[in-house]
Amino acid sequence: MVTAAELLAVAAFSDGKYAQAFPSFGSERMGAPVMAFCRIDDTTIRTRDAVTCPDVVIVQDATLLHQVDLFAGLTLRGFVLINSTRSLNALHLEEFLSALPVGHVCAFPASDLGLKYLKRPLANAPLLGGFAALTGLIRLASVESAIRQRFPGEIGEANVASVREAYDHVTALTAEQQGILRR
Amino acid sequence: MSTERIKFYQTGTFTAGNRLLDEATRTVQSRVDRTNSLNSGHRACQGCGEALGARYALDAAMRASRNQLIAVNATGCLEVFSSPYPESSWQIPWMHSLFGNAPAVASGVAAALRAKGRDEVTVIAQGGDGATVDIGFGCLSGMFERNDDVLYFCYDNEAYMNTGIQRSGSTPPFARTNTTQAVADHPGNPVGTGKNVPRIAMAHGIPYVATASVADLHDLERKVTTAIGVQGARYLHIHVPCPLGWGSDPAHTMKVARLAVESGLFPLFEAECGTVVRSTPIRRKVPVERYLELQTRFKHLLGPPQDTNAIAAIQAIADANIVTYGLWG
Amino acid sequence: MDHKPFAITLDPGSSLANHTGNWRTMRPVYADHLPPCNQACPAGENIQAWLYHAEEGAYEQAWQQLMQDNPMPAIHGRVCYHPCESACNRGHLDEAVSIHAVERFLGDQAIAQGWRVACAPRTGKHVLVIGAGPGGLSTAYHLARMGHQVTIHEAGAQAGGMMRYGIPKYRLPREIVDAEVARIQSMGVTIKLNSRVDDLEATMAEGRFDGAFLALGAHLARRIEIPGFDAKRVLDAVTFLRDIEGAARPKLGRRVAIYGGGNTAIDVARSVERLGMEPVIIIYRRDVGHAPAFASEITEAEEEGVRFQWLRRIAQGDASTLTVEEMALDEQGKPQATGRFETIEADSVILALGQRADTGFLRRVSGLRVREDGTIEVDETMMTGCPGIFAGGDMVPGEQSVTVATGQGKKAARHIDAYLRGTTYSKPEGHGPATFDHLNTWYYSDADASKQPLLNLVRRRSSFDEIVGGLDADNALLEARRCLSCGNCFNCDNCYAVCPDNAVIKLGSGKRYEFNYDYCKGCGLCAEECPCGAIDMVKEVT
Amino acid sequence: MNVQMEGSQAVAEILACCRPEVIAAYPISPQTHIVERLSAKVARGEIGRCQFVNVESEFAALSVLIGASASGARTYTATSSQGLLFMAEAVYNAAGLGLPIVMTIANRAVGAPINIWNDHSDSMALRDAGWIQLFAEHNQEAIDLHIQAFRLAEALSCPVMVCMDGYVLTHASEPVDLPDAAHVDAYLPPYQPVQLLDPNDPVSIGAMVGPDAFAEVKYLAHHQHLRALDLIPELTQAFEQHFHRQSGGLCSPYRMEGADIAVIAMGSVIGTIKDVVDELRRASIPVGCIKIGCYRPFPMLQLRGLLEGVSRVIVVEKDLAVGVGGIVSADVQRTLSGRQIPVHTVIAGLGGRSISTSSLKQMILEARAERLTEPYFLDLNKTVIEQELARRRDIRRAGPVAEHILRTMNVMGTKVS
Repeated sequence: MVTAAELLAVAAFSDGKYAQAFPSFGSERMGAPVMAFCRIDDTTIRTRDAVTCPDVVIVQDATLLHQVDLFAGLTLRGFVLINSTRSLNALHLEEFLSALPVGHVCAFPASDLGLKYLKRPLANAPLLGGFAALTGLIRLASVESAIRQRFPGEIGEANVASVREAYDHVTALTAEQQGILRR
Repeated sequence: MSTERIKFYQTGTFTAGNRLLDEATRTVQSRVDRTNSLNSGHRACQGCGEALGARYALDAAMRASRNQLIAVNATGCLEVFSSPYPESSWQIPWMHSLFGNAPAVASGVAAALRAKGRDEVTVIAQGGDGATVDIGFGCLSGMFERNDDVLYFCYDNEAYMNTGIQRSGSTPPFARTNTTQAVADHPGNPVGTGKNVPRIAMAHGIPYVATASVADLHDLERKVTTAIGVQGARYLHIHVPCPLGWGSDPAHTMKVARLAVESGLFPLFEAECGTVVRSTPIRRKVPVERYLELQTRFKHLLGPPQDTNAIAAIQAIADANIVTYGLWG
Repeated sequence: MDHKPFAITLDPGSSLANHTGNWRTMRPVYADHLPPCNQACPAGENIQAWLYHAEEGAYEQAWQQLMQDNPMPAIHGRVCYHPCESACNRGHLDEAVSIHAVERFLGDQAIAQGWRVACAPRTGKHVLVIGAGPGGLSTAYHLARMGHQVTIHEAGAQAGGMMRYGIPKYRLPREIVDAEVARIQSMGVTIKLNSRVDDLEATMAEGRFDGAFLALGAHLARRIEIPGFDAKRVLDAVTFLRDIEGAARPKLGRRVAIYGGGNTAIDVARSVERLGMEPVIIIYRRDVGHAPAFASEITEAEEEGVRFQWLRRIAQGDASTLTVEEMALDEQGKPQATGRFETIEADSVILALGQRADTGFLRRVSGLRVREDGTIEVDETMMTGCPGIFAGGDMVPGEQSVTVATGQGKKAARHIDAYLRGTTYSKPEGHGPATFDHLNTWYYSDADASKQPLLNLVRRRSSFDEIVGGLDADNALLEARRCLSCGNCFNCDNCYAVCPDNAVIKLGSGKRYEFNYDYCKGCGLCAEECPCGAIDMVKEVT
Repeated sequence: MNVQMEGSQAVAEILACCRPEVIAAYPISPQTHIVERLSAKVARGEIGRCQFVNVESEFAALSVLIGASASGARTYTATSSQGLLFMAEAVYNAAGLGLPIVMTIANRAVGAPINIWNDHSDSMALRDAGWIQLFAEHNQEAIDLHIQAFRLAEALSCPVMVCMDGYVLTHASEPVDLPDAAHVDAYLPPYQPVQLLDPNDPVSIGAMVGPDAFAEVKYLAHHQHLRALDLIPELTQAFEQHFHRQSGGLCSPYRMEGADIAVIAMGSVIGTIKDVVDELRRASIPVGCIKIGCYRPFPMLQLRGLLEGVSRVIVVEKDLAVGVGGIVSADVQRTLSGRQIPVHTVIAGLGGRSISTSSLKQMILEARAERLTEPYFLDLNKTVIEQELARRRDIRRAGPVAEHILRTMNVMGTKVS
C-alpha cells in the first residue's frame, strides 16, 4: 500500500506535478491493515497534516469495508476504487456510494490481475492502472515509467502488463456504467 | 646447550633481566629503552598493581608493534590517576571517553584506521574489572562478536576501587568490600556469584584469549607479544592486586599476585578460537591460606575463629582450577 | 596540533612535573650485605665477589679477587674444610654451592695459566717471617703485595709446613704445594730452608729486620706411656707423617692401631692403609658423634677399610696385644671408665693425640709471653708482648687449621704493614649479614650441586694418588652460577622492573642501579622483590 | 538532479556525497531506512573505504564514532527517541571532547507509553548536551542541512544533530533536488582535525578536569556555540551561492511584513502553518510565521529582530516540559524579556498526533481573542481527560492510564484520526 502511494507520487512527479506520499505509520507487520496517503498538486505541497478529506479512496482489502469508516470525509465529487472480485452490488455499496457521480466508483479484481502477471496476488500495480483510468489524474505512461523505475527488468514489465490490463478493464467498466446511465 | 644451562643460572629466567641471560630472553621491562608508556608522576597509590600491569602490558605492546599503537582507556583508577589536568602520564597516543564504552571507542579507532589504510597501527582498549565485566560488558561483547581488530587489556583488581572498594562482577567469593561487608551469617561477597569473562570471551570464538599476572612478567610479556601478532579481537585478563582494596601491604603487591597464581586461584592460560591451548604450570604450590592471610578483605575468614568451611570452599576453587587447566607442570 | 583543546587534551608525559617523592615515609637504599659464606671463611675470602666473576666465566678476574685474601687457592680448594658451605644459604633451598670445588678449579687454572698477582711499589721495609707453613707464607705474600721485602726462615728441608708434613699426598698432591709456594717466591719472597732460628733478637739484628712474624706451627707431638707395650713400637703421628713424606718406611709390623679421634688420626690411618697394612684400627675414647674428625673424613676412611673402636681407652699392652677398657659417656659427654676390658692384637701403635709448638727458645725474648701449652699470647692485632714481633698459626691459641693460619697471616700482614707505616689498621664497617630471610627465593630456579669425581676404591687403598678430582670448566661455571649472591646486587633488573613509579634508574647492563627519589613513593616493592636482599628500606629523615 | 524520493533515501544519497569514513548503525524506527541504504552503498564501495559498523546499541554507535572521530575520520550515525536517550552519556561526551560528529535525529516521541510516531521530545531531552541542533522543514532542507552540518561541525570542532521529523519527513516521498558528489566536494572540504590520536605525535585526549578549569572548558564550549551563530549565516549564504537555493539558517520569517501575530515553530509543521498563514492573510488577519532552523545555539538576537513590531507571539512546539509547559517558548520568552507582549505556548503533535490546518487556524483566532489557556494543548480530547480524572477520583488503584484511555476511546492502533 505504502509502495502504491509512493509510485503514485512518482508517476505524478513525472507528469510534472507536485506530489507528496506518506504512510500512516503503524508498527506494521506484514499483512496488517495499513493506510497510506498521496497528495497531488500543481504547486508545491507544504502542508503535513493527515489527509482527512480525500478526493480518491483506494481500497486494497475489501474485507475492511465494514470494519472501519473508510469513506469518512470523502469529497462529493470524489472517486472510489475497490480491489474485489465481487460487484459493488455484491459488496452492498451501490446505494451507500450512490451520492458520488456516475463512473466515480469502481470495483475490480486487481489481485487476480496480479496473480495473472506476477504469479502473486499483488494488487498495487493493477490498482494504479485502475486509478489512472478511473480518475484521469495521471497518465498511464507515467504510471508505467514509475513502475519501471522501481522494478527494472522482467518484474517491471510484468507489472506494466498488469497495469495495462487493469487500465483497460477499468476504462471498460466505467464506460459500461455510463452506458447504463444513458439508457 | 645455552637453553639447557638457563636452568642453572643464578635465577633461572624468573627475574626481569639478569646479566647472564642473552638479550632475547630478558624482559622488555629490563630494557633501558623501554617506553615507560605510563610515566613517573602518576598519582597511583603506593605499590599499585594496576599501574604496574598497565606499564608491563603497554610497554610490551609498544615493542611488539614497533611503537605503532593507540590506546583507549575506560574511566577508573588507571584513568584518574594518570590524566588529571594539567598533567598526563601517558607517553603513547591515549584517549579516555566513558566508563562503559572503551571497547566501542576502540572499535571506532580501528575502523577509522582501516578507512585510512593504516593497518600497521595496533589498537588497545583497557579498563578495570568494573569497566570490563560490568558496565562495559555490552560493548566488549559487541567488539568481540564483530571480531574488531582490537586488543583488550582488563586489569582485574576484583572490585570498584576508584569509587572506594565496592563489589564488582569480578569480586571473589567471601571477599569483603564496602557493599559486601563482613557482617551477619554469610560475611563478604556471596558464594556462587560473579562471572568469568575470559571464558565468556572464549565463547565468542575470538582468535586469542589469555590470562596473565603482574607476578609473572615473562609470561605476561609473551602473551602480549603473541596477542599483537594476531588479527581480530583479542582479550588479555591481567590480575593486578590493589593494596588499598585488598588490605595488603604495598610492598606485597607482587607477592600477593604470585600466591594467587601459585595457589591455583588465578590460573594462567591461553585460548585460541575458544579452546584452551596452553597453561602456565604452578612452580611451588601453596595452600590458599598463604594467599588469603596477606589481605584484610579475607580477615573475617581467618579468625579467630577460623571459617574452615569458607577456606575449604576457596581451596576447592583453586583445586578445581588446577585440574581444569592442568596447572601441574 | 598547536590549538589543542584546552584542558581536555594534554601533552605526553607531562606528569613528570609532579614529584611524587614527597609521599615517601620509607626510602629504599642499595646495600651490600655480608654473605654467610664470607662471614664463615677463616681466610676472610669475599667468596660471593669472586663467584660473581666466575659466573660470567671471567676466571682470572675471579682468581684475582680470590687472591686479595688467600694466596693459595689450589691448596685451600683441596684441604679447607669449607665452613663457607655449611653456612651457604643455598643449603636451605637445595644444596650448598660447592665453593671449594670452584676455588680449586680457579687455583688449578692459575697454576696451569701461570697467572700472577701485582705488587705495590717497594717500601724499603724488611720483615722476618719464621716458618714457611700456611701462616708464614700467607703473611709473606700479603706483605710482599704491599711492597715490603720478606725473608722466611724455615727449619725444615722444604716449604709448606703442615701442608707438606701434616696432610697426606692423596689429599694434597705436593706439586700443588710447590706451585703455589713458587708463585709466592716469584713475588720476591726469600725462603731460607734448613735454617732454624734459635736466637730471635740476634737474627733480627743481623738481618736488619723492621718487624717479624712468628709462624712456627705445632710440631711436637703429645705422647703417653702404654704400660707393658714396647715403647719402640709406639710412634707419633707427626713423626710418622714426616717420615712417609720422605723415602723412609717406618717398621710397623702387620697390625697397626691408631690412638685418637681427630683428623690427624684419620690421615694417619688412611696413609697406613696405603702402605699395604692389615686392617687398621682407630681407637678413640669417645663415640663417633664426639670425635673431632670431620664426618666426611670418617666415612671415606671406613670406605677404604679403616675400622673404628669407639669408646675405648688403651689401658696397657704386651708383646702383641693391647688391652683396651670400654668407656661410657656421662651427661657432659666425658668418657668414664666402666671396668670392662678386652684385648686387640697390635704390632704397633701410632699416637694422634695432638701437637704443640716448640716455642721454648722464645722465653728469652723480652715482653713475649709463652703460655703453659706452649702457645704465645698475642693482642687483637696479632702482635706479641714485644713490639714489632707478631705471631700466628698453630702457635697461637685458637682453632688449628691451614685456613685459619692463612687468615691469621693476612690479618697479621695488615697490622704489620700498619705498624711499619706507623699507622693502625681498622676493618671497614659492613652492612650486616645477609641471612636466608633476606632472600626472595621464588626467583631462583632449582639446580643441584655439581659433583666432583672420586678415585675408585682399589686405587685409593693402594696408592697415594689424589682421591678427589676437579671440576671441568663447564661444571665450574654452572656451579658458580648456583650462587644466590646473598646480600649483593647481581644486576637482575627486578627493582628496575617492579617499580610502579619508574623510580629506579638502570645504569646500564652490569652497572647496577640508582633510585630516583623525585618519584619514589617508598612502597617497598623493590626491596621485597630483590631476590638477594640487597635493598634496605630505611626511615625517611624528616 | 530532481527526483521524487523518500526522505530517508534522499538523506542516504546525500550522505554518500559527504564522504563519511566511519558510519555506525543501530536499528530504531523511524531512522532505519537511512542506514539501510547507506549499508548497501558502503558494501558496493560507493563511499570509498568507508567502514560501516553494525553495533550492539546506540550507546556503542556513538562511542564508535567518538573513537573514529578522534582518529581523524569523518563520522556519521542516525537515531531516534529511546535510542538518543540510550546514548545520552556519549552525546555529552562527544560534545565535551569537541568531536565533529554528524548525527541525524529522526524525531520521535519518548516513552512510556511507547510510541513510535513523531514529536520533538527526543532531541529536546538533549538540547543542552553541547550539540548544535538544526531542524529541517522538508526533505530538501533535510539533505541540504546534512551537507552544511559536516562543514559547520568540522569548522567548529563541535558535533551537530540534524533533526527531521520521523515518518512525516523520513518516510514521506517528495520531489528533491540531489546535488552530485563533485558539487558537494566543492562546498565541503576534507576533514582537518584539531586533535588526533597519532602514534607519531602522541597526545592524551579526555583528561580529568577539576574545579580549577572545568568552568573555563564549559565557557569555551559555549563560546563555540556563539561563534556558530555567526558562522551559520555565512555557511548558508555560501551554500546559496554554490547550490543556488536557500536552505537552513538560524531562523527564517514567512510573511512577517506588517504581521501583528507571529507563529513560531520548528520542523515539518512549518509547512502546514504557512498554509494557514496564507489563508488567514486572505481573510486579512495580519499573521506571519517564523521558522527556527537552528535551535541550539538559540538565535536570540536574530529572533528578537524578526519580532520587532509584533504584538503577539504563538509558539507551536512538539514537546512538553511536564509540570512546566513549553520548552521552545521558554527560550522565546527569554528572547523577548523586557517586551510586554503575550507569548502563547501551544503543545501540538505529541506522539504523532496530526496537526490540522483547521485546528491551527482555530487556535490562532482563539489566541487573538485572548481565549487560549496556558499552555494550550492543541486538539486535546477533553472528554477522555475528564473521564480519566473522574475515574481516578473514584478508584484508588486506577492502573495504567494509556491503556485505559485507548479502551475508552477504542481507537484502532493503526488508524490516523
